[in-house]
Amino acid sequence: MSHLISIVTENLPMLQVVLPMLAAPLCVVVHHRRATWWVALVVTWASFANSVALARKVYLEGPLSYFVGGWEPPWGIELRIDELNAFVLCLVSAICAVVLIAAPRSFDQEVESDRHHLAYAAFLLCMTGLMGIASAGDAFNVFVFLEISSLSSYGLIALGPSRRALSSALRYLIVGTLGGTFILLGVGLLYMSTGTLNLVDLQQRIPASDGHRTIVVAMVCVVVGACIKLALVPLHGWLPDAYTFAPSVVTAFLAATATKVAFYVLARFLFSVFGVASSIDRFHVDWVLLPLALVAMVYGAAAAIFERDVKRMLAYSSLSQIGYMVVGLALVTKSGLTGGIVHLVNHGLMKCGLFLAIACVVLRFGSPHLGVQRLGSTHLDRLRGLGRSMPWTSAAFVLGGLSMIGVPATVGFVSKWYLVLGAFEAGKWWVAALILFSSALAIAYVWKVVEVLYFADPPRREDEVGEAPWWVLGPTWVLVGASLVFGVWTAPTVRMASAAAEVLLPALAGAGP
Amino acid sequence: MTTWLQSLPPGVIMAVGGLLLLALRGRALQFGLVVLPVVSYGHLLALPAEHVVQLTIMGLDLVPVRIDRLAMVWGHVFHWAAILSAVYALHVQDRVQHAAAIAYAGSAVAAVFAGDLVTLFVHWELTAVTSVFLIWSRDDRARKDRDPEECYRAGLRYLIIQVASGVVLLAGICLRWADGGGLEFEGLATGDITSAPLWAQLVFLAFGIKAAFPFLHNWLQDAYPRGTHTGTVFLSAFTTKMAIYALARGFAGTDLLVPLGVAMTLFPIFFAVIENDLRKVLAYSLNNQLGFMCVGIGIGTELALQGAAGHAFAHILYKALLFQSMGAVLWSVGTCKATELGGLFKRLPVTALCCMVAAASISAFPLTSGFVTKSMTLSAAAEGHMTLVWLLLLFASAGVLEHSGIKIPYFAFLAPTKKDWSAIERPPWNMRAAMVTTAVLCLGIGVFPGVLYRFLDFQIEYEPYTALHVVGQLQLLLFATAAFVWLVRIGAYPHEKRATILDFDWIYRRALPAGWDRVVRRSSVFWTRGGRLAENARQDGLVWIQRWVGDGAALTQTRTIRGIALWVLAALAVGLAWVFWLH
Amino acid sequence: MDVLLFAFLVATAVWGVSRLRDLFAATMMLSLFSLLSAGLFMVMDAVDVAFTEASVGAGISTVLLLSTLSLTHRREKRRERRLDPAALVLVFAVGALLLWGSQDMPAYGDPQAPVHTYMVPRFLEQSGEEVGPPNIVTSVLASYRGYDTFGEATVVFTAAVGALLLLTGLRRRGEADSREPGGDEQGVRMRGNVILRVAIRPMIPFILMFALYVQFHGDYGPGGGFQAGVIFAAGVILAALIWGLHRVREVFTPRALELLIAGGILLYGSVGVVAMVRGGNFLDYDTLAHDPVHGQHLGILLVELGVGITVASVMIALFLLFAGRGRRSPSAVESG
Amino acid sequence: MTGREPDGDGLRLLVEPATTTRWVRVLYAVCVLLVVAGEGLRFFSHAFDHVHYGFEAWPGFYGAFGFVVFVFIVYCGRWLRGVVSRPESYYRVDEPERSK
Repeated sequence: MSHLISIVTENLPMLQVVLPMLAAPLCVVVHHRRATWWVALVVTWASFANSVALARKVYLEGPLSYFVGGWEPPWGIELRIDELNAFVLCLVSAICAVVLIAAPRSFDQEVESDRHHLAYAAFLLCMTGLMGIASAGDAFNVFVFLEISSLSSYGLIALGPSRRALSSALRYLIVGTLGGTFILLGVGLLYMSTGTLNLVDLQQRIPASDGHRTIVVAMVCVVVGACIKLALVPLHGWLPDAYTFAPSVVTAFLAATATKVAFYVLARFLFSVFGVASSIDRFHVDWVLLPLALVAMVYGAAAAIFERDVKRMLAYSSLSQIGYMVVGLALVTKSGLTGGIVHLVNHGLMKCGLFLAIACVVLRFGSPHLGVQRLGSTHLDRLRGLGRSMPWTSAAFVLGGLSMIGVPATVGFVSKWYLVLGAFEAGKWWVAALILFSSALAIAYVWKVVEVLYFADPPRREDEVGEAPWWVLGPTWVLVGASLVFGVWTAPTVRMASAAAEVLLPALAGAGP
Repeated sequence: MTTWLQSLPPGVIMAVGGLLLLALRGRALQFGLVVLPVVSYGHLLALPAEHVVQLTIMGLDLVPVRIDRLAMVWGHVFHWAAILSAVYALHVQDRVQHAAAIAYAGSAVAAVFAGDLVTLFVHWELTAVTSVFLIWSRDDRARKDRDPEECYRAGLRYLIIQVASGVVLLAGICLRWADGGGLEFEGLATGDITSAPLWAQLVFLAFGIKAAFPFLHNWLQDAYPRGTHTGTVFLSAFTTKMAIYALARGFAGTDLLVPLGVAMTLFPIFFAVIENDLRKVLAYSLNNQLGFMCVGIGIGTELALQGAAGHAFAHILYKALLFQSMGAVLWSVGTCKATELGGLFKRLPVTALCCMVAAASISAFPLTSGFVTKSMTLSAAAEGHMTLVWLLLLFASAGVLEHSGIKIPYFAFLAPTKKDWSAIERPPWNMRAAMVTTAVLCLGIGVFPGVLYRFLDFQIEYEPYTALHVVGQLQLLLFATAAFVWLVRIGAYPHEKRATILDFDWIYRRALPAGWDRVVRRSSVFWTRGGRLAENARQDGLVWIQRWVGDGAALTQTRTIRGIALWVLAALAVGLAWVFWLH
Repeated sequence: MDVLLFAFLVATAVWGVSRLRDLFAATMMLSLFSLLSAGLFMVMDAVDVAFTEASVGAGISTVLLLSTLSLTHRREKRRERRLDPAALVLVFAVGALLLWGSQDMPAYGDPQAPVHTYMVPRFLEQSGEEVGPPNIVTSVLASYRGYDTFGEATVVFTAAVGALLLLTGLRRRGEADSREPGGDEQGVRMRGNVILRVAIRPMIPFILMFALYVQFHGDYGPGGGFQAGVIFAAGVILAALIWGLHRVREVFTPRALELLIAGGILLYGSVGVVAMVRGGNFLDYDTLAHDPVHGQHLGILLVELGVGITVASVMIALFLLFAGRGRRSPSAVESG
Repeated sequence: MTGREPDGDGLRLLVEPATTTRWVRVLYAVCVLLVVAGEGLRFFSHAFDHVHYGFEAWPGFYGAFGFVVFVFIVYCGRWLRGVVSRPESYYRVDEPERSK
């Protein structure tokens, strides 16, 4: 037994990826609808426990390095876990674990039963990909796992009940492949000009070839590729449809994880691999990213205000929130980065909660493809008066929405607080003003839903529906609750985020709060 | 356990428990409604008299709990008001309204005990967000006065202004923090506010919005008359008095508060004379009372500050009682328009009597609470040799009598009318019980002022019942009453008239939209010449934005793959060009 | 030369995708792009990358794209059709910029290039002792970078899962929607082709044998699981064309294919896990046998076998799925 | 619940036309008495020794002040009504339609 424990503790970074990676084929082998769910559930929770243990270890002992196959880098492949990826890993595995609880109910409704085992396998593969990216210490690994997560997410999105899910998936596939290809190009160019693929090694060898055009092209390729996966405006075209037409839980899962990991890739390459001296001081990538992020922030919120489909509205709100994260990154200050990184987790929690609340609604109204109603089940008009018939769902939505606005005592406030601080630190008060302006826009779109939920009369008596089952409502409230808890008890998230920011900006470690 | 309870900020029991009310119905809801404020009050009383809890979050040193003498005045009366209002609202079966009301009361209490600005800000915004539901909620009893559309819009305006106050506060806090200042909430400025740092001015402005400073006041008269018949009782107690507390805590002795306060005592009087909606009259009178407190805080001497605190204490009770009685009228008759009322005392004698007690209190008749508290401010002004201020406050005292002391009871209960009220329903027992209790409290404070002063731990001796004071005040009030009678008899007193009275809200409800409209219309001419944007911009800016990002608009329609790919390509081109240019 | 080729590639592919409204053609363009870049990697000696790109980008992604296309409209909706100068300008701008950016790439075959001076010397000099197989590519692929290869095999698996998800759905939708073109079974048509039957039938056993050779001889010459899997699948596909789908389906039932697809990955993964259990790191073959060299040998063999199984069965499964498209096949009933 | 409240017959005295005049006279009488009481204070106590302002000690100062102020306020109100009074539907009619 102790032998087993020591194996586990020795291999924590590896198990993080291997667990879901092997569970996916296992799901295919098991084949039974519910049994596969159990496999997936056990594995994701184990993985969550694993990532928490890993994070703890990283905080106690410093960055961990794991040599796959026993070959030391740069010849072999390294998994490298520091405060930043430990944090991202925790988010991804936590979201997977929680979402999976809600998955069966939602899949039962939206996915044909003979495809469930494949859906769980794809879910686990997507998780594998995301965990693989987040734990990779090797540039080519980033690409390989990006492909795994992308391919599986295309499949998951295409599972959506509406026919348009397929075209959305196709669009995402093509655009996502473009993004992946750019990253591959960048990695290839980096390998060409440095001869290594290891991230730490790259970091050391790149300054030696500073100003090398190949490296500059590689930087542009990687940044553009990551921004596509991140859906930073104007490269966001795939996102609204993909989120709207995917099955409810898939949307919840992807919205909370996929773009976050892309953000991680962007931050990792810009700050660690290319280095602040090169990417920021020399080539001022922040000057390009900051305006885009600000546009994203305002554009996403403005579009969300006018959107009548709630799921799509949340998708646009995601664009806006992605803008916040990138703003934090582009400010290049300690507080700003802390804000961006903590928003990565905070937005993951609250957006996942919101999308799960939508999943509750879809469960009760039936998906547009199965029912006879002409309005989609997530259309605003379908939510009229739902505050009465589905009080818990509505309340969860409202709380998530408050967090989206950034009301104090919610996680949204914590993120925005640090972003605003970061803006002041960088001397860019107008950025702070825009952040507040965008929050004001968030009030408008959240309010729109609240109004419909609580102040509009239900359309017809026979449309009265009951509350969603606790299997879905529970995870929703876990996430909403987490977004409240971490809004008050900010120590864990903020401490981890600021440690992560220090990893990215070692030069500024002393500054800031 | 003890420490855990001790570190729990007072009021949080209500603020959090209020949300739990959402899950209750029927008897349990009623039970929770009353028990929560009682438990919260018990919790407050169990805490030590001087008590501070510190906490560090996100690198900010916060003081979620700071109990001292000044805060305790508000702590007591807010709980009294919460309990009485809860009893008063017991008959209403509306979870949302109750939850909002209790959470609102709780966050107001918590704000009072906030020891730092961030905590204050949090509760500051919470009160805004929760209280708005008292304006939005349905109230079948008050249909005639509360057009849902009107209430919705008024609530929205209210919310915007309240949240704006919070945003200004936050801006002030951030500026102070950016300047390297601390977050402690204590003595932020004094003396000349115009030469204070910008952050202090912003915080002052934020407090001023909620304290309904002149030109910032209109949300009060706009929103309060549109609350539900029970909701307005809650509203009248907390928001503005919380702001008064904040001013007393942060800006005691700020000179500007004196002229501001005087202005606040004066201008509402004239509006109140001609206003038809009696609850709006009360809103104006509320504004006038806040003026007295502001003057007291502005004078800043110990006597003045305690006068302001005592006045706030008494004021919350008698103002609540006034709104309670008007709420009872609203419940029974369905309207509070003076033109529709009169002679109600026959049918609602208890309500009428309570209303008169409240009217006497607010007018500061001897043996009522107003008499023993308001005069402290006047004395402080006199001791500070502010003759003009003193005279104007005396003027305002007579004005208070006009609109709250006479107009309210007269037009609601006494004025001659041909209407037959025998068919209307009398208010339920809980409303009457709440009113009677509040009335007893008003009288009790008036009769035993020493008990109040000691209860509030006042540090100075003040004796309101001097022969001269009693006689002088009685002269003032009774001669004014005589003037009223005389004016009515000679027919000079203006008859009530259904009307909309323009106030400062005209600026943002009428002038600004019209101006905006004009600007946009003008500019559309420019755009016509300019090109394709013309048709977009004709109506207003919103439509223009909608044009771009609205449902299915140019920027939000589903992208073709070609479009996305082009964007990707463009991004690549821009990125490459950018780095090569810098290379 | 390859620099030019590379810049041309990016521009052409992106331009092609953006210009073409016909999704089928766009898909083909993308596939071509992947194939060409695989070639490029090949030229640059990154064989494993090239293989992955070829099988995933050009092969399986294309199959996925096509399967999706068959469910949706072949053409994107549009309002107007005109030559877009913006696209043209952008393409040439990017092309020019990339050309500019590629100026200081190391020359092709330059022995002083970082690629050749940094990691390669150790691979060349020590892999024989450290790992064993004379084929250094195999050493790098399966041992030094075994985790990558595992990832790539998983990519293939993922693509298969995606295709299965989509295509099982296709059948359902095909039944509901009579507008779906009736799928003529290719096998039925092909069976009439005498030449094909006569010419190819004798080759099939040899193809399968060759696949096994490539599989197990990967240590010594070019080859390995990916190639072997594809070759094996090609053999089976040919067999299906000649003898008919149903015959192949009798052997490779959907369930069996699922098991094989998953089994290959599980085999690969379990080698890694066993290494972990035996006290090494994941995929540390040294621990598998009594001495490191034997361990490496055994590990590489098993791992390559896993890759081969997965790749072959994925190919076969995809082919069967497509060939059976639109037809109410027994497997649909079975899996339901 | 509502039946227990007594009818307000006692209060009717206040407004019956026959009695109102009597009440008004009582009011005037009390006013006069208060002035007298004030003067009484001047002669029989030291109440006026400590007033803040001299004019507070003028006979009937408070009463006169109250009366004048009240009349002033009412006339101001009448004037103000002419300036700011608008039809009840003032805002309702002209505000733009709520966007849907």
